[in-house]
Amino acid sequence: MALLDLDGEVVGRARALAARAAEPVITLARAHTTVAVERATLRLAGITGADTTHRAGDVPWVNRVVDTIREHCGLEHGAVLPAFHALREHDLGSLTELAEATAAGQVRFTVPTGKQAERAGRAARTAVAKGLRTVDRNRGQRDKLVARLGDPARRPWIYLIVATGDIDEDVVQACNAARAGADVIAVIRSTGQSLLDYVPEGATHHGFAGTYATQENFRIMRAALDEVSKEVGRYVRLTNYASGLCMPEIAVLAGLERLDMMLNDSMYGILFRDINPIRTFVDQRFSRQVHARAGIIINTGEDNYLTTADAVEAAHTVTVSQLLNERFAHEAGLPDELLGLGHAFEINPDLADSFRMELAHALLARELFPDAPLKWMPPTKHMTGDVFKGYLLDGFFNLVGALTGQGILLVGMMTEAVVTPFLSDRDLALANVRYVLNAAGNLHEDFRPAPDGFIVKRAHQVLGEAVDLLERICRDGLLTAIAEGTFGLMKRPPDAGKGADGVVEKADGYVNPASELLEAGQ
Amino acid sequence: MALLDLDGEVVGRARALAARAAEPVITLARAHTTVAVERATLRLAGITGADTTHRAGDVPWVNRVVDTIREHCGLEHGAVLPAFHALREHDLGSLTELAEATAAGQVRFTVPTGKQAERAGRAARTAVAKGLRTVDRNRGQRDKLVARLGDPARRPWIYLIVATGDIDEDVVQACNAARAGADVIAVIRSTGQSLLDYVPEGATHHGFAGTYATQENFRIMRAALDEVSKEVGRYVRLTNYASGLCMPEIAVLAGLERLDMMLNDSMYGILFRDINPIRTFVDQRFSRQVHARAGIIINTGEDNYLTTADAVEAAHTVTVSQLLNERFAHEAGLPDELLGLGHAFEINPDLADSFRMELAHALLARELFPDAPLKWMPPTKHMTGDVFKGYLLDGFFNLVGALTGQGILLVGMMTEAVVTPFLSDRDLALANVRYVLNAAGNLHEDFRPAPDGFIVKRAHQVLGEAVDLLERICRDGLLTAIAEGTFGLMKRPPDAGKGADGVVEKADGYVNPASELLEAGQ
Amino acid sequence: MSQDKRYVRPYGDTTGDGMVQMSFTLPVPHGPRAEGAAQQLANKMGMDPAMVVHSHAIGADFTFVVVYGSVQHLVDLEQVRVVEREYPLLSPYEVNSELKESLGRKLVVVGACIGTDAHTVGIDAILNIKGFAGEKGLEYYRELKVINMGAQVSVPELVKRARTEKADAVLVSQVVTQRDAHILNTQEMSAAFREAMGDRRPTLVAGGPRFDPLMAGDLGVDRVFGRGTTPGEVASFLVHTVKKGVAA
Amino acid sequence: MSQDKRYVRPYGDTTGDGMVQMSFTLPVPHGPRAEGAAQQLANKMGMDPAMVVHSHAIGADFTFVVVYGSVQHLVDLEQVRVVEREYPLLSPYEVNSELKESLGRKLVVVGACIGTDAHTVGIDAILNIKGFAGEKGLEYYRELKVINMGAQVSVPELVKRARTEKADAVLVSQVVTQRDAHILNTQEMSAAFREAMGDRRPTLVAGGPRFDPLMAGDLGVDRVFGRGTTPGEVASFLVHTVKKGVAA
Ligand code: B12
Ligand code: B12
Ligand SMILES: Cc1ncc(COP(=O)(O)O)c(C=O)c1O
Ligand SMILES: Cc1ncc(COP(=O)(O)O)c(C=O)c1O
Repeated sequence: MALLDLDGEVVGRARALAARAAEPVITLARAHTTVAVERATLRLAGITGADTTHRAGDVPWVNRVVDTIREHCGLEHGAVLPAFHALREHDLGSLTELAEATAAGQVRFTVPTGKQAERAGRAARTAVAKGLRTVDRNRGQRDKLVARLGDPARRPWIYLIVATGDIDEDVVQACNAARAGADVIAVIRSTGQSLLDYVPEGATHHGFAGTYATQENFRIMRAALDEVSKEVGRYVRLTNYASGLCMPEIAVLAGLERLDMMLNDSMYGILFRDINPIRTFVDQRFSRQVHARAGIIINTGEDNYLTTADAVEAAHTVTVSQLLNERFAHEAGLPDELLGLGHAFEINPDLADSFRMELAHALLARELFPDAPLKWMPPTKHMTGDVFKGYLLDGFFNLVGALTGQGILLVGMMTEAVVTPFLSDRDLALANVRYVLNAAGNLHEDFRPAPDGFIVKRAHQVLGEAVDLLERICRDGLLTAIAEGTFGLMKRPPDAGKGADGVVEKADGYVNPASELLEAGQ
Repeated sequence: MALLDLDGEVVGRARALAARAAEPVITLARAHTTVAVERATLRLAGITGADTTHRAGDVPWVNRVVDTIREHCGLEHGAVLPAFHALREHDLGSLTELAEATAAGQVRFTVPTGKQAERAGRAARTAVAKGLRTVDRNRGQRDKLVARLGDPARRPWIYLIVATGDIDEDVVQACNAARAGADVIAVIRSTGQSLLDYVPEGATHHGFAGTYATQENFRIMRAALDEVSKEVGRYVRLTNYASGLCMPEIAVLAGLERLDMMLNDSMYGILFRDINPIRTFVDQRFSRQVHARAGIIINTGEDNYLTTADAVEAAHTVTVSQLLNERFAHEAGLPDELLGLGHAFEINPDLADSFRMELAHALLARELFPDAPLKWMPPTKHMTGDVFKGYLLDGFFNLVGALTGQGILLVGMMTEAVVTPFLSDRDLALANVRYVLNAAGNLHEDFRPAPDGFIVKRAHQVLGEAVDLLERICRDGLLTAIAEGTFGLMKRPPDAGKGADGVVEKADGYVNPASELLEAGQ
Repeated sequence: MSQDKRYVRPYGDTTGDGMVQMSFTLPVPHGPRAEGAAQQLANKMGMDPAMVVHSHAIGADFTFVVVYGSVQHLVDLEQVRVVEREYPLLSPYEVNSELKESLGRKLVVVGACIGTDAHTVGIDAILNIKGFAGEKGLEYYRELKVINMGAQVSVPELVKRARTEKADAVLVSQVVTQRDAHILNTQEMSAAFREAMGDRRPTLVAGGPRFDPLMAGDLGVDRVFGRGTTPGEVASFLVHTVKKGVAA
Repeated sequence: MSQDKRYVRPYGDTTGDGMVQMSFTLPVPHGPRAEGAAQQLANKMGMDPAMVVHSHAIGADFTFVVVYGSVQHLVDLEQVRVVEREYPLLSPYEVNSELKESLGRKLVVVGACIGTDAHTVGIDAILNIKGFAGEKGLEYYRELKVINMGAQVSVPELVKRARTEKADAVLVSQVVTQRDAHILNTQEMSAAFREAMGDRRPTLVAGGPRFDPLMAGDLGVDRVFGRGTTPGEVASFLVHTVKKGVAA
């Protein structure tokens, strides 16, 4: 039921502006590839494993191959043509063998042409299609498990983070959290990972404030959650991060290991990891196509803006970013049901009427994106070492979640300002959620923002400011807006940032069967 | 604004039934006096001090006098006739001198008749009128201070308890509490006091879980709060308890020392202190007349029922008791503005929709008694040693207070189940209230219980059950209902309980100038 | 985890990290000195490292602090002293038949809340039919005769009633603990029974949320029940004392 | 209160009562043994009496407890070690004129968030014009030249930049503390500066919410700033080091 009486025309205008603002960036994304997109493609085509003999530590085979291709013949035509051509030329059985041979210096990559190119392209397409079939099978398997075990009994889904740095401890904590009521488990990544230009291999035990995202860690956790899902009688979802320099690869690994949600924002890496904007937009488009295929819900990162900018002043930037994220997602093939658009309870709690303002913002998101499973993020910035105050604030955060029909509730921790969560923090936090949803979960029936009252006015104001900002962005360009610090006050020029050298303009003969199959939905 | 759509006719019927149920008890109260009423009368007439030489410890002079009168000539005619007659006969200057003489065995009390009775009555009336003038002056002084310093900026008023057992520590804590935002300070009494048939004397330092109510303690605390009122720029109110065996005397002392609110319930002593019902109803009527004169807000004790009975099952007993308390109060001359009718947030928090049910009950009270400054009491029964959970629950209690327009908010303590409050508990509790009132205090504008929804239905149901119960009470009599455990599951027969021997049926020539002046409003 | 796990430490998010949360108020004005004082106290308590993660002023003279840190002490599980239930937990049916067999008459139980304490909910939970936590109270047991004297009962009244009723067991409740009222009242009670009846005194049981079951000796009673006691536990204990008495 | 008040104890509701609140989790299944273990730990920490006022299971293997009790240790206020600000707090105007006078050129400050830490809000609060808690940041000071390198800066990059900018002071921020990352990173940084520049290294300052200002020595830096630092404190410290340097 619409409570804010939003003007349909204004909403339509906002969407149209977002589409216009996104368009040049989409064109840019289509025109480029990146080392990460190429690696992701080869991963779909079946390459696995790492070079354990290298002096720099384990280097994934896929990095060896793509780096060497780039060295030998550039990536403008994509990696599959040189790779599958070499495979055939050297009569090798698998991409892994190709990688070994590459490492041994036995392979010289070239871009095939004519018939050879066609053949290499066909072989690549077959291999990639096989990878996509695994992704499809996983999607089917998820559907089956959900049908058998059931979804959580109610919305919002309860989303909990584990972050010990050690996948084995993570498993213990995740299973306990699921037993205590968590519907979604997110394994936070180690602080350094997003800037690694490769995906680490194997089970890992020494992350900082998070655990490395690796294919093996994904597998271990998904298996553990499958077990515990049976135990608790509902399908417990697994989340990780398709972000950083390896965004597309991680998206592929998520599809291959049946992850269910992925943090994936169109601008987060730019703003908060200082990753090159073009790199990010290219990687983002590919990764979202993969997510769409895998039926994975993406979670966007608008909450982060409110940790560096003020939640009242910057409220409209959240709305703008949500509209952009929506547009980019739609363009990449993601339907509304897979759009976990983010927003957060980050207004200074000392502000008069702060709770009502939170309601206004949360309701605005709800009514702008009625079919998206919005992700509602807890207070972090204004959490302090006063854990009692924090526990109370989290309770009111939970109440906003219930009153405004949020889809996914990231559970706030009373120790937010102190440490990564203790076992007991998670347990107390879940008790908090349980109390609020159980005692006041239906209060939304009695929540009717006064017409023309504080909440309604505030929502209209934010939407108005969002439209104004979108107009400016359409005029100046999204890349300029980002460079000027529009989002989260972070200024990121389009030519700076990490990973810029991994961006390659596509040549005319560029071939990427993954892109083709994904784009065509095959 | 009425949100519950209560049927005016049903409400009218409930009030009429309450009046009918109260009537026989009022007749009973008019027909009797008690040792405490007589002592209270003599206190108004000016008697003070205690017999410090007595071997049983300090015995207030007023007890010595009234006990001796009763021994010599009975109390059927009241205490003033024999007392003032003796005063004149022995040519004594003051009631205190009379008391000393009484203690020395020099006085033989008799009931004067004819002219002598008239003369004694006149002298008594003059003395009592003087006492009442002090009460009136205090009331005027309060009005002046409120006009000068101001009332709290908003409703509900914040009500905090101090309970160290030592009046000096209480002063420290009370002043700190006022500085931190308390609008009302209540000094909890020592566990034993309600069963003492005399009021202790002087400043005291050794109460158990509370501090003795004495005239001197009242004076000390009121003086301290007058100081701090100036400092904080609003008039800080002081509360104590007119309950137990000395209810009428304490009411008088409160009037003489400018207390501002008094806990004073028509049935609390019966139910929770096992005090004789008749004694209680007689004492209650007199004490309320005094409160009416003094402009003191009474606080009733319906919250207590929900600690021994279940808050859902017994919800209607709270409503019935509020209606009875209202009736008894009106009859004693108290206007609506002085009726701090009590109710509490005591539903098991594990119950589904418990928060909405609390809203229903709180709103019912609000709409039944629109002009009374309702007193909203925090969770106690379901508080546990889990102080985090408790802190959260108190936050939601505060929210109900704000959403339903309660007049006085007794601040809940996270250590409710552990200890009498620490300094820090009170501080954290106030921070909790501040957050909720500041952040969500205006949310009532957006709170519109769904017509025919859960909240409205529940409120109607409770009102219906209350009417049914009142009908039963009218049929069987209030005393029978009390004997059967209707309120708080406590069964108290009319002839049992403490202090029954202090009840005396009035003789035809009974004289009590206090009653007369109060009744006449002079 | 160690195979044997005799020694354990608090658990934050890793085995052995020893993490605890603590809050308290110091009578020191807010500022670095107050935080330093809090740190010192935490260190003295064996927290190392200890982090003062929050502090704020309470008025001009006090500071509230929250501390997180790692406690260096080990808990030795073998040294943990708990009052083990040395008797079986019986159903009402079993209680009744055991009593019928070993006593041949109803066991007389007198209960009261003594001193100025008026908290009857706890003892009523044990005695009243309605009971507690889904278990019926002692009044429900056919072979028990229960006299519930209610609240604010003085010790002399209690002794007198126990005598006239020929009580086998006396159950007292104490909820208010300020100034150790619960301990002093219970000791006064047990002393009075010793005085009045010597060895022939009834079984004495004390209960209340802030009692530690280990305190029975200090209090001069036969058994102490704490937080969350259920009627069945008490009834089973009474059967146990009867059988011990009969056997002895 | 005592005249001298050198020794204090936590304050619940009475001077000297020593009351504290504590919560933690033990890797012991819920039950009396877990509560006994909690009690033992509290006693070892010097709480006596200690009351376990709440406990509940977290899964099958863990128990969460809340304990209240009286700590017997005394805090000796004379033994409290705090880093006293041994320099005056200056206004931006004073900072500028002092620097102009004693240095005659702009003081060069290079700031960064090192390691994999990406929390820039803290160092930005110190450096950016916008500032913190109503105070303008160092960029606002006319006589300071501020280079803010942002986040996730490696130590070699930082040393290099400090050298090319001829930095007088290097300010690093560390917010993530898991596995002591903040300590290790800061030590790596100070060692690198020592290695690269020896005595001619810039003034080194570390900051972040979980740093204890007493740790400067351990970290190999000249000063450590913790929670709630304001830009003015840092600017004043920089003036102080300059004047000390000039004097020496
Ligand atoms: C209900 C209640 C009241 C009711 C009591 C009604 C009644 N008829 O009992 C009313 C409102 C009247 C009341 C009044 C007061 N109360 Co009161 N009250 C409570 C409250 C909210 C709940 C207690 C309760 O009923 N618990 C539920 C029962 C089932 O639990 P239980 O008592 O622990 O009993 C269990 C076990 O302990 C055990 N057990 C208990 N007794 C026995 C006996 C035997 C023989 C056995 C075997 C087992 C056993 O078995 C029971 C079942 O498991 C507590 C706070 C809290 N949440 O705990 C405060 C609390 C107990 N009250 C307190 C105080 C101070 C008072 C007052 C003194 C305040 C005042 N000055 O006015 C008054 C005066 C009462 C007096 N003279 O004693 C304090 C005590 C502080 C302390 N530790 O010293 C508390 C803790 C609140 C607080 N934090 O200030 N109170
Ligand atoms: C904002 C924030 C973020 C933002 C950062 C945005 C940005 N550009 O800075 C985002 C959302 C990106 C983020 C991400 C992460 N965060 Co973060 N984040 C926070 C949060 C909510 C607030 C921190 C903050 O901004 N405080 C406000 C500033 C002003 O305070 P301050 O940093 O203490 O700075 C003051 C003083 O310390 C001092 N100071 C600080 N630095 C310096 C330097 C100098 C030289 C001086 C003089 C003084 C000084 O002065 C400042 C002003 O007084 C905290 C939780 C909290 N409430 O504290 C978590 C928190 C810091 N984050 C945490 C974590 C784990 C992460 C992640 C690693 C999670 C993950 N695995 O994905 C990521 C990755 C980040 C990374 N690689 O480092 C943990 C750290 C746990 C720990 N102690 O190890 C925290 C505590 C949350 C938690 N409980 O888990 N985070
Ligand atoms: C959208 C999004 N992506 C990614 C991350 C995680 O950061 P990193 O990519 O450094 O692991 C976050 C952090 O919360 C996020 O919000
Ligand atoms: C109405 C009422 N009167 C009195 C009291 C205090 O009890 P006592 O009379 O024993 O001091 C209470 C307790 O909260 C109460 O609610």
